[in-house]
Amino acid sequence: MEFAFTDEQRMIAETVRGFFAENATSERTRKAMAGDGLDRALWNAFASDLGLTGIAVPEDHGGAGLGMIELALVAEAAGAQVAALPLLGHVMVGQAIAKGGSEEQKAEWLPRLAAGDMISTTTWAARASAADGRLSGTFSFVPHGAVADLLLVYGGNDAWLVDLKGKGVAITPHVTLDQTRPLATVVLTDAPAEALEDGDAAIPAALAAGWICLAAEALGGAQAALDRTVAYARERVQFGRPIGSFQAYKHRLADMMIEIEQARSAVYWAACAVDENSDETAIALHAAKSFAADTYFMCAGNMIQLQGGIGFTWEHDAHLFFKRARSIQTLLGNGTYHREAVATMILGGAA
Amino acid sequence: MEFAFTDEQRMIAETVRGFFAENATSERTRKAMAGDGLDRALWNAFASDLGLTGIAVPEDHGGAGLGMIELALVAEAAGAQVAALPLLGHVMVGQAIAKGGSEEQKAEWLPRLAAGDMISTTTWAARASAADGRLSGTFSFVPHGAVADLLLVYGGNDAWLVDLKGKGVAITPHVTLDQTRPLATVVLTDAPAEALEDGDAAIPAALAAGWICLAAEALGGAQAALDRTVAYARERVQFGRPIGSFQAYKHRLADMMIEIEQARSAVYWAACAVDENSDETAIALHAAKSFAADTYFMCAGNMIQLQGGIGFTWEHDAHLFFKRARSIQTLLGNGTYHREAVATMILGGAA
Amino acid sequence: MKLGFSPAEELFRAECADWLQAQMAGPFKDIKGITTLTAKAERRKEWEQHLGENGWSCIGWPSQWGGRDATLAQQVIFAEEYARAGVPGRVNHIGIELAGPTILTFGSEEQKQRFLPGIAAGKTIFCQGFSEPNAGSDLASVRTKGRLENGEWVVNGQKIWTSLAHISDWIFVITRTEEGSKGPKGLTFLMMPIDQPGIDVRGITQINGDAEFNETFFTDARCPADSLIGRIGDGWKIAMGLLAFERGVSTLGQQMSFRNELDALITAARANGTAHDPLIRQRIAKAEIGLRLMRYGALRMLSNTDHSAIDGAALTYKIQWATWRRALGELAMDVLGQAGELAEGDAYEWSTLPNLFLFSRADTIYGGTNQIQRNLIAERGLGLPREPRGDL
Amino acid sequence: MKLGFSPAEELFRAECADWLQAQMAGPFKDIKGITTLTAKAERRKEWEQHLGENGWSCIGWPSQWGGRDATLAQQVIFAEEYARAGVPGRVNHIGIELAGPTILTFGSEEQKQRFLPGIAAGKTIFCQGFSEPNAGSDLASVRTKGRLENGEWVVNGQKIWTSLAHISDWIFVITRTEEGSKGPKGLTFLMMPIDQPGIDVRGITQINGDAEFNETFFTDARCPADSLIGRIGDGWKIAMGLLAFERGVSTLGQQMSFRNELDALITAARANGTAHDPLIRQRIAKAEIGLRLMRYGALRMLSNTDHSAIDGAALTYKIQWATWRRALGELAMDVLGQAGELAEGDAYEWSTLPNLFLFSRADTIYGGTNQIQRNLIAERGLGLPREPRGDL
Repeated sequence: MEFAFTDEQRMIAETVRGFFAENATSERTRKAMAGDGLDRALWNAFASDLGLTGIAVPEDHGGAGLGMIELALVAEAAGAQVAALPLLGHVMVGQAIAKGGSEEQKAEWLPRLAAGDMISTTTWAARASAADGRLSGTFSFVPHGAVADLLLVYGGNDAWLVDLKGKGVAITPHVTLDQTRPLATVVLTDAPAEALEDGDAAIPAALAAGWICLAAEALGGAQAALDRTVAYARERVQFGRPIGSFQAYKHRLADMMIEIEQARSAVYWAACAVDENSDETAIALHAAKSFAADTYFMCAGNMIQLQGGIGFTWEHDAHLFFKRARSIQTLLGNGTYHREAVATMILGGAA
Repeated sequence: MEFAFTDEQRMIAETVRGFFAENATSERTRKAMAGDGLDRALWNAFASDLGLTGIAVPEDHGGAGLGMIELALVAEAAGAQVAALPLLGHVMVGQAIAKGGSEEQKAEWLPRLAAGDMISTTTWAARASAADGRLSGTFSFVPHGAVADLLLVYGGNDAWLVDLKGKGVAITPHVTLDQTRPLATVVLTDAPAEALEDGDAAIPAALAAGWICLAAEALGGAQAALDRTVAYARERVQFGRPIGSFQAYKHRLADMMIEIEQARSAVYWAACAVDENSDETAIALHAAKSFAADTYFMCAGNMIQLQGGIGFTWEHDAHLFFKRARSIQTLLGNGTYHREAVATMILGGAA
Repeated sequence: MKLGFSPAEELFRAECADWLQAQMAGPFKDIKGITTLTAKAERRKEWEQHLGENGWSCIGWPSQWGGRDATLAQQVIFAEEYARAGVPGRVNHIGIELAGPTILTFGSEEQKQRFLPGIAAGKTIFCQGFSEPNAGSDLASVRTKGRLENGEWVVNGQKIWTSLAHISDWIFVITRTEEGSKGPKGLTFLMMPIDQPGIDVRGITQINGDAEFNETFFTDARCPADSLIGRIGDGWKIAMGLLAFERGVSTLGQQMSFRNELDALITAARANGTAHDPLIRQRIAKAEIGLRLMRYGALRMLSNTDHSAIDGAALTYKIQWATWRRALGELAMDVLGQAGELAEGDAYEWSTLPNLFLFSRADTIYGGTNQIQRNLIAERGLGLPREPRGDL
Repeated sequence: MKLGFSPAEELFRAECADWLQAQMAGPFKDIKGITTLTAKAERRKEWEQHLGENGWSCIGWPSQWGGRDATLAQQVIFAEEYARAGVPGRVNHIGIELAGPTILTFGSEEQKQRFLPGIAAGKTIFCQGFSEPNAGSDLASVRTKGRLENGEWVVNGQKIWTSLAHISDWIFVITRTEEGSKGPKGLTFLMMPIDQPGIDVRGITQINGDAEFNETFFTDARCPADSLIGRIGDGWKIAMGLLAFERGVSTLGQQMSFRNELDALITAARANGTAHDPLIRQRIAKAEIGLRLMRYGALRMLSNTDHSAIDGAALTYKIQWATWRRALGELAMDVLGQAGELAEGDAYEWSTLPNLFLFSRADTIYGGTNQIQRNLIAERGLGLPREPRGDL
């Protein structure tokens, strides 16, 4: 029992923080927002300079063979800069294949994912069934759907891979609230779909990675919102005093820190639980996703509020955090959904 | 349209405020708490010196013939002192008889109620039916049940009066959270029960008066909690400053005022709506009861918190407010119940 | 105490409703239901003039200045019917609600004649130049300078958050006219025409992609010597008086537009089934209750004319509506789910509810942040010690 | 980073559980499940001694002083099993968690020998004399005076909120030993025997009807000259160090008693059907999540030994649990409904959940109010300017 980072984990954290701070600048992110919501140069550097596209891919398939803790460290750093990076789909698809793919599927897909050669995304299907290796349906709200190469469709006990550059695929990009992870509608019409060997293993692995990715992004974003607001509070003078000297203002910042520290425990508890295959895995994941997302939204809202008018302008970065926070709240199940899942574990099903 | 008190209403408010401030002292209330939860001398003075036991009873039955606004003014003043007074049952039973009793029933009961000759209380019965003028059943949580003379049992479309000093009545007093309005369990075994002529008129009238009474008590209590805490904040020095000079402290008090002002609008809106038989009556009553009760609980909680350790002692009056606030929240439907009633009005029934 | 309206007042309500609905069904159909303040500005200026021509622009004003001497109840009724008919917000709301009443109260006879008929006719659109980059919450630290030179005021400096300056004709500006003065002293209140070389208005894009607010730069901007309201040095007093007008009858019109937003939310919840969710139901009920309480709070404020502007209800009103609306925006997004995250088309433009979610983040900031509001409530309403100024 | 326990640690868990459960099923059956700190004080003193005799009193202490040199993981395990077995709270928690560690860290060899074995044996019960009527949140303004006289300390003044003083043997007291000193200077930390004519302990009845807290009056109270910890004038430093111990392993035991409270609430919700209410379900889920996050927050604090006591998680811990527990109390009453408003019998005495509701109102006050906690977080954790002292 040692709930502290190893030296290696500390090193990874430092590296990725530095990488995103240097590369995922506001200027570059805004360029991506004005375009298709993807900072390709960032993705390429992330893949080739850092080799981190392979973070949670097994070593024998070209990955780094690291676990959810390391994934969380990366997502946290990316989230702190609201980087326009297709990390969510990437880690979900990677885990789905690593845990639910056949040996052939792993050998085919994992090295390409690890190398960062393709952009992946996922969508949940209430009722999707593939007949003769073909899939049809309309899938809304697919993150980075308009720039992705590979789509994982999952539902029930099944998961399929669909080549988005292939036949039977029509994609409608949307302008969405969070322009750093735009949503798209994907319509499949008898599109060739490859079922993963073990959907029952693939789906929870994908969801665990997705929830941890989002929760860690939220943690990083929340901490950055706090840090930036604290910096502003020290500099901005009103009524002849730094506004950070006003007690009510200080207490708002303290409240942010109180939530963030809990979110931090939640994210690393969940990551650790998945890595150790703990009995607490499910509750930890639901806790992490819901708690971290709510924390981020609260902190990003305060980031606008506490910076006054300037925080409400397009020019200021606060809205990037705010919109990302909101979109994280709705992605992969909102807070009510995750808390109801926890309630079901401890109370049984609702009436 | 004139949402301001008349001169007469202002005068009543001033009179009852003075009366309760002078008579419903902490010392006397605590004496009642240690006994049966009723300050009899206060009740007698309220009846005979002020003649206010007849506040909402028609003039031709010995009452003052005033309306819900005046009732609210009285309850607000009583609530501000957490007076150990059986006002709730009194006004509910009075309204039930005034609106749903036969002429004979009015003539029999109203003058006695108006004179303050008897203590009344009420209870709701999920399934009560009187056979041959007799009623049986166990009724829990009857306010001031152990000291009452007359019980109104209501449920469905029927309302009955039961003489609690009569046959077939067994009463178990309880030590309850709020000792200024203790609850009792009343067991009726073939107790003689007199049905009111028009239950459909009696029940809503009783509930309206009860909700307004509780909401107004809550408003008065909340305002008193704020006033007393403000006085403390001006006097108490910590860190070489009056604690009321700390901004976070000031903001808590401001938050109390923000809620209280809304509660005030709610209470008088509801009272006015009942008196004018407005279309908005139902929503106004649900709004007033739920909003004022929540406001009171928030203010009474702050009253303890903002006075520090001393506010947590038995000796200090804060707990009287706190416990009254909590008990008002649960009496005659909790906040969730009333908000769901509002939701049903605007959204239709739940799934 | 009486909440109902008299039969005569109900007749007046019918008259208002008929006229407003006829306009929105007929000649001004194209602006019905607009919820932002920036869309179709030219048509909305025409609407201001149409209101003026028909005597509906400023009904509470004296008839001498283009009003109808309307009673409080009539003003309440008109504001309610205005929003109920789906009429968009007044682009000249600063003129009719702030500048006009300020001139009525503090202006000279000549100024009343110069400005009031134009405002009432919808031909003189005003905006407000109060905040500066370093004087946001702390209004007393304005630096924009005014000096008298050859019978004219010459103004230099920068204002920010000048709402709708880009479509306005006039701006009223607080300037520091006493060299070296500090805080609320030495300020003067000027009315300046915007269309002049010395004034440069630049839009500020907001987080919802819209640009209602502006930065306004003054470089030797000019206005005649008699453009000041009150006397030299009275600026602070007049600015404070003006802020009290913000809590007038116009709040009821604002509330009716909140009503429209809440109704849109209720419609959405019924449409997508979230109206059956017990958690959403509680929150919608809270919103409904909150809105009703705002209405009755406003009626209390307006009815209790003997209580001054520091009456409790009045002091708490701003934070109350701002917080209510911000919560409504969050509720709207929870009702809509991910569908609420899609813009209306290919641009970053939003329908009513997501726009509410985004724009309402400013409600708790402009016109005094929630923090400043709580200071005011605690200090003026509860008599607690004032926050000390520093000396930076 | 690793959350699981080793097989050896799991064995240790079984050993703890076996022993504790055997005691609660056998010789100490009568105190099982007690949730207040005041009930059956004498039997609980016997329990302290029983723990001591069996080497389970202070397992994290060095074996030299009656401990077991237990690892962090073992201490975590013991704390968890202690509460899981329904063992009531330690009446000597001040001794084992605060006084003991303080003496271990700051005491002389002679003091260690004098006090530690008695604490470990459950024979020396300590309480804490910090707050005074005018030094609540503002601890640095204590006025209780200590002076050296004929080789003895002589103490005069009044302490308040001295939890369990009425059943304690010793009190450690912060006294002002430098005449005329102000604030944190001139304070000295003394250990005094309670059973002496100069000390008068009077219970303070709380809002739940119980009396855990006391006022303690000192009138020429005495203790030997060598009763001070550290040096004269070190009182503030030692008091602050001592407060840091409050965030130690004992937090995990405390959390397990929270676990028992939450379990009682869950049982009640299942029994009366509120477990089916979607709103209650959300709140129970939040409480469950909050409790788990406290556990992992505490493990983070305890594992990250290189971070000092001003690590974020540590700074936020007090307000986190206090606020969590207060919310749990409110939730409990909402679950119970009016049934929760009935006392257990004819006296003003409460079962676990209503008692939680009432007592938890003190959690956000004692040991630093939530307001003081937020100051600390903002100032020490975020480096924001300190609240200025006044000069009253």
